[in-house]
Amino acid sequence: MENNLENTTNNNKINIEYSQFDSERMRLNAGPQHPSTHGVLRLEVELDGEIVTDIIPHLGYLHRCFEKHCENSNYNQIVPFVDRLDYVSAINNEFPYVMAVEKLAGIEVSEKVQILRAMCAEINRIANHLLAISAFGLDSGAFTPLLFLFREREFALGILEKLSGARLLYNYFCPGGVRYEIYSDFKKDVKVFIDSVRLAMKEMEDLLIFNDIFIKRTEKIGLLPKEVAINFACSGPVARGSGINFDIRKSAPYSSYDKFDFDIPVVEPGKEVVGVSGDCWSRNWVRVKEIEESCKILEQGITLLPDEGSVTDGIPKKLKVPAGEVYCKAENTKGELGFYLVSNGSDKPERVRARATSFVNLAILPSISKGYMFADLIMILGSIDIVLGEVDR
Amino acid sequence: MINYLKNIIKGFSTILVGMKVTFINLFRPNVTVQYPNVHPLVRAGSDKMPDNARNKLNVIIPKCTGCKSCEKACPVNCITIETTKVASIDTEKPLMEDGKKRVFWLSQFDIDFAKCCFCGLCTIACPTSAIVHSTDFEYSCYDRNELLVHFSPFNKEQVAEKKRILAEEVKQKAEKALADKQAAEKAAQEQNITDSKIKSSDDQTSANQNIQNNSN
Amino acid sequence: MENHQFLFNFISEYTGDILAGVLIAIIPLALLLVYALVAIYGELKIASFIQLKLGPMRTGKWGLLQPVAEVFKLLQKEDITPDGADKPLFNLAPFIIFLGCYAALSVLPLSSHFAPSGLNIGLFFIIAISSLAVLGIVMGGWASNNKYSLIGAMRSVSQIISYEIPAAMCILGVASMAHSLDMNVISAQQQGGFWNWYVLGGPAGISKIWLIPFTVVMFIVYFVTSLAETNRTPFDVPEGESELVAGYHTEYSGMKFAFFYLAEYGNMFVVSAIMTVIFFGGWSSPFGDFLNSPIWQIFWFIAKSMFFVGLQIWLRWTLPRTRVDQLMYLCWKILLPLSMVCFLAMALGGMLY
Amino acid sequence: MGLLNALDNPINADGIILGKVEDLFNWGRAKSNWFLQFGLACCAIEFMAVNASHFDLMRFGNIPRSSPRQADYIVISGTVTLKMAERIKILFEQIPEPRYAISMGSCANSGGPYWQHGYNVLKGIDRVIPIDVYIPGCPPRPEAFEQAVLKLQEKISMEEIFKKRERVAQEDKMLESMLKAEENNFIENVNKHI
Repeated sequence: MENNLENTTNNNKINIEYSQFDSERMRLNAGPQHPSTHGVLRLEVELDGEIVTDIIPHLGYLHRCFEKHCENSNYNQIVPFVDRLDYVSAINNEFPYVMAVEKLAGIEVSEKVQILRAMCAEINRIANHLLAISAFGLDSGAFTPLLFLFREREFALGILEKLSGARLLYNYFCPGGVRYEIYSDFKKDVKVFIDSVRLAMKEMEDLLIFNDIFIKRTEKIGLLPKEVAINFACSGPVARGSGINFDIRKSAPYSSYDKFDFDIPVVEPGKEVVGVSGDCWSRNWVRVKEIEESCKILEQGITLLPDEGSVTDGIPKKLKVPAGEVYCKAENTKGELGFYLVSNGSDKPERVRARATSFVNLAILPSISKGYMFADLIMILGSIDIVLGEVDR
Repeated sequence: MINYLKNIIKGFSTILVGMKVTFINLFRPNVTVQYPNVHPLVRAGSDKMPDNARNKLNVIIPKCTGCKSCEKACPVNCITIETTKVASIDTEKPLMEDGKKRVFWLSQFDIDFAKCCFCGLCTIACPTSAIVHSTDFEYSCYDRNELLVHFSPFNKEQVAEKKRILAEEVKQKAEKALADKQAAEKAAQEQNITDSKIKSSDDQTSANQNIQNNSN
Repeated sequence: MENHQFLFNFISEYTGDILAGVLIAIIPLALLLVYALVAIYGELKIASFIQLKLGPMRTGKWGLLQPVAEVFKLLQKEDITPDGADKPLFNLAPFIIFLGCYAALSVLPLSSHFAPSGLNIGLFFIIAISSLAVLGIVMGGWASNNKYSLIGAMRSVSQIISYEIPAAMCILGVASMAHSLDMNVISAQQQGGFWNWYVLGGPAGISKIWLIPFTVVMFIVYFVTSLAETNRTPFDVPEGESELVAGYHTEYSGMKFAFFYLAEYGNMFVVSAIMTVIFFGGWSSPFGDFLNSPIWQIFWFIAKSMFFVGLQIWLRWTLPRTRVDQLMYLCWKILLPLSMVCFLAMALGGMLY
Repeated sequence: MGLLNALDNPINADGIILGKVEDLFNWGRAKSNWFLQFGLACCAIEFMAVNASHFDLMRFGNIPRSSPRQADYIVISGTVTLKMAERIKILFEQIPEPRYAISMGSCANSGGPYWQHGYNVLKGIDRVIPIDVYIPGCPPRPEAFEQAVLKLQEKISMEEIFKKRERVAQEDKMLESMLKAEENNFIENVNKHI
């Protein structure tokens, strides 16, 4: 594995034979309060001047006892806690959980609900990627893109708020359907939203993504080779940035994703726009392209979503879940999110286990950031796009 | 050398492109909505707060039956309900909103907004939609205890009064039951005496009497 | 040129030399303080308008009193000296930075009839005195006993010292064309319209046209350098808040931080003023003799300088930050060769005209 | 608050000259609140949204600072675990006086959804640091946060710096004299017994 990292060409990494020097190295604690550790991650960094020689991530500053709460709540009451795992993309969290409960209880869900769910998930995915890209820009010191993209994000939150009533943590999906009916202007709002997002992303490419300073800051930084990504079980934009064509929406279509026609943006070696496959810029580029693909899905969703029919009819009055166990996975905004559910037949689950994407993706950080500069470490962390609520659970 | 110059020009031009974008935005109308001057409920277009927004919970007491299903549905147990039965000797004859007779007084209906996670599960669980999300969000406070909101229409004395009435009724009932019992026993004894005196089979009537006594 | 002593002579007739000197010294200080309030307000507002928001709105009309409120706030803040800090150095650092900025103001000719101090080696003095900022930064960073501060200070030292070379080359180029280091003289040479400015080749007839590309490139080089010298984006690596929490002034609070804040904005003005003097005609009106009286000259000088301050603010809210090694690459491999080439051309121009 | 109103409405310029120094200082502190860039969990995302263009916290004079030494108030935006509570205490103590704290959202107010079974969650940040304003909501709306900022400004502008100083000085004097009297009594008693 180490060899793979060393042998990659076009690497900006600085290799120093430390046996030759007797230099003193500095230990720096970045976090838990640091402007750009995306929450309360603590990185214990060993620095040689500006160069990172060692890095130890410390977790647990946001451990909120998710599994303990699941054991003490019934199936409907767990949904708010699931929301708070990856709080930036709450709808995408609810998706696999609700599917798992439905699979276990044997509930059939109508087509309208499936399409609506996929659309909500895509709106939420756009909102998440807008935040990820803008926060990545903020890590590199550009403050204005953050506010430009938050403007579009407000539209996405507005649509979801009109649907569910909440701005960030929705509690919208439930086994059998969704909680509230669709409001009348939903399709029109989505159309306006798609147009405005496309315009904003065009502007963003001029302002940030193809800016030379930004490219210089991100290309050939934090190289994650394909094999290493597979070995670490990375998924989502992190894996796709390294050229792994893996997306659960395509490889094992769930809900109504087989009805939509969309591409999976992958930065394969030899087909890069800028930089090399697996660097920070590629990971960010995958997110930029995914916003466009989500827009495509939303466009098709507007035509596919039937007007008649209710989305709340399918909800069972009393949820009866037979004993058994199930694993259900879905493509979260950050990669594969799975829920392993064990039921003993009562109204509360015996055990709920989440396969958290951010936690798995964060594991690559020490192995891809050694040898780069401290400023690069911040960029690498930003490009992985972690949410600490999901890492610590 | 050509590459070197190309890089310089490319870097310079992308910076100019970025500056162009920000310059255009300098003259665009701003999107800020000034909150204390413009309330989110009266805004135009997509910035308007929808009516179904999940803010502060509101309990419509005339609708509430005191079934406690919201308390059970709450994932964080922030709702505390205590009910007192409406005494039949109570002079106040409460009615529900739909005109039915009320069974329970809501002697305590507390929601702790310092714990509430605004998930909306209680509003779904409520059979009479007595607990609803309002559009009120401006209730931040200097003291955390202000966030514990009492929805019950009664204060402590009134609750004590209602409890006293109920206890009185229970007491009266118990006394009555006791009196009835004693009366029944007396009657039974008399019956026995008469039975023994008149050895005729009047089981049917005595049984009926017993049942009546019990039902009282 | 004895004109610049006009105000001094005027005052000293009534009050005597010492008091006149004190009064004259107060003028740049007052200018600096007023300018800082305006610049802070301007920065907040320009940034907000670029980002499609409003900026301060509720402190006075349109938030005009926001910087004033900040001053009163900072006056009241607790003055913390960290436990492990080197106290004398820690307390001295903000004043040294401020001193550098204030001293540089003393030689700027605001008008043909007023320069606080009429040094005939003004440019040389400014190059020398602006190095004082480095001393303040490294003192503050080291004395704070904070690792982020230390890294920020080390970055800042390497950055400012490197960037002084291209900056000096630019100033030298203009000095060789002007045959003088006196800023008042340089400004006076560029009188008579914007075509006489040194950014367009200087006051030498039509034959100077071959020089224009070199002077324009020289100006761009100096502008980039000035950004780096004042630690502004894209070169704000010493205080890059996403990496080093607040850089060398992480541990400073209250009024000491206010001095850093003031010095940052002051330095912005100083480099803009130098740019104005050596490339954009100083106090001279851009339209020949139109509005070129000594009072209007003050207006022109401040207007030109504020334009460049605005340009710096505009750039700050547009660009991401460079990395520290890219910064060095830019300085040594791009700016220095460019400035050398341009300097040769300008020196040739200085010999010819 | 004569001066405050006068400054906010420059047309009605009564009382600028007569305004008290205390009012001026309170006005300065109330109108210029720099906050610490610090996020914990879900509420931090909404906190970012408050800073963004739609809601624009800068209208109130609130500017982000990343170093606690330069901040005026801290926003506890999210779940505080026991592991993090110590760090928050240190952070709060690093903010120079006068300092303020806003508790944003249910988690910070009282542990929120995690108050019951969250063995690792602090049940209310006010067990660690003093809180000035509590914002309910999970997460609160951006407008709710702005309202809290207005409430904080109101609180600051009502503070009595000099009166408090006088009061504290008087109390100190009284305490001193009481102690002295007690000491004298004690000595007298001792003398008597001897």
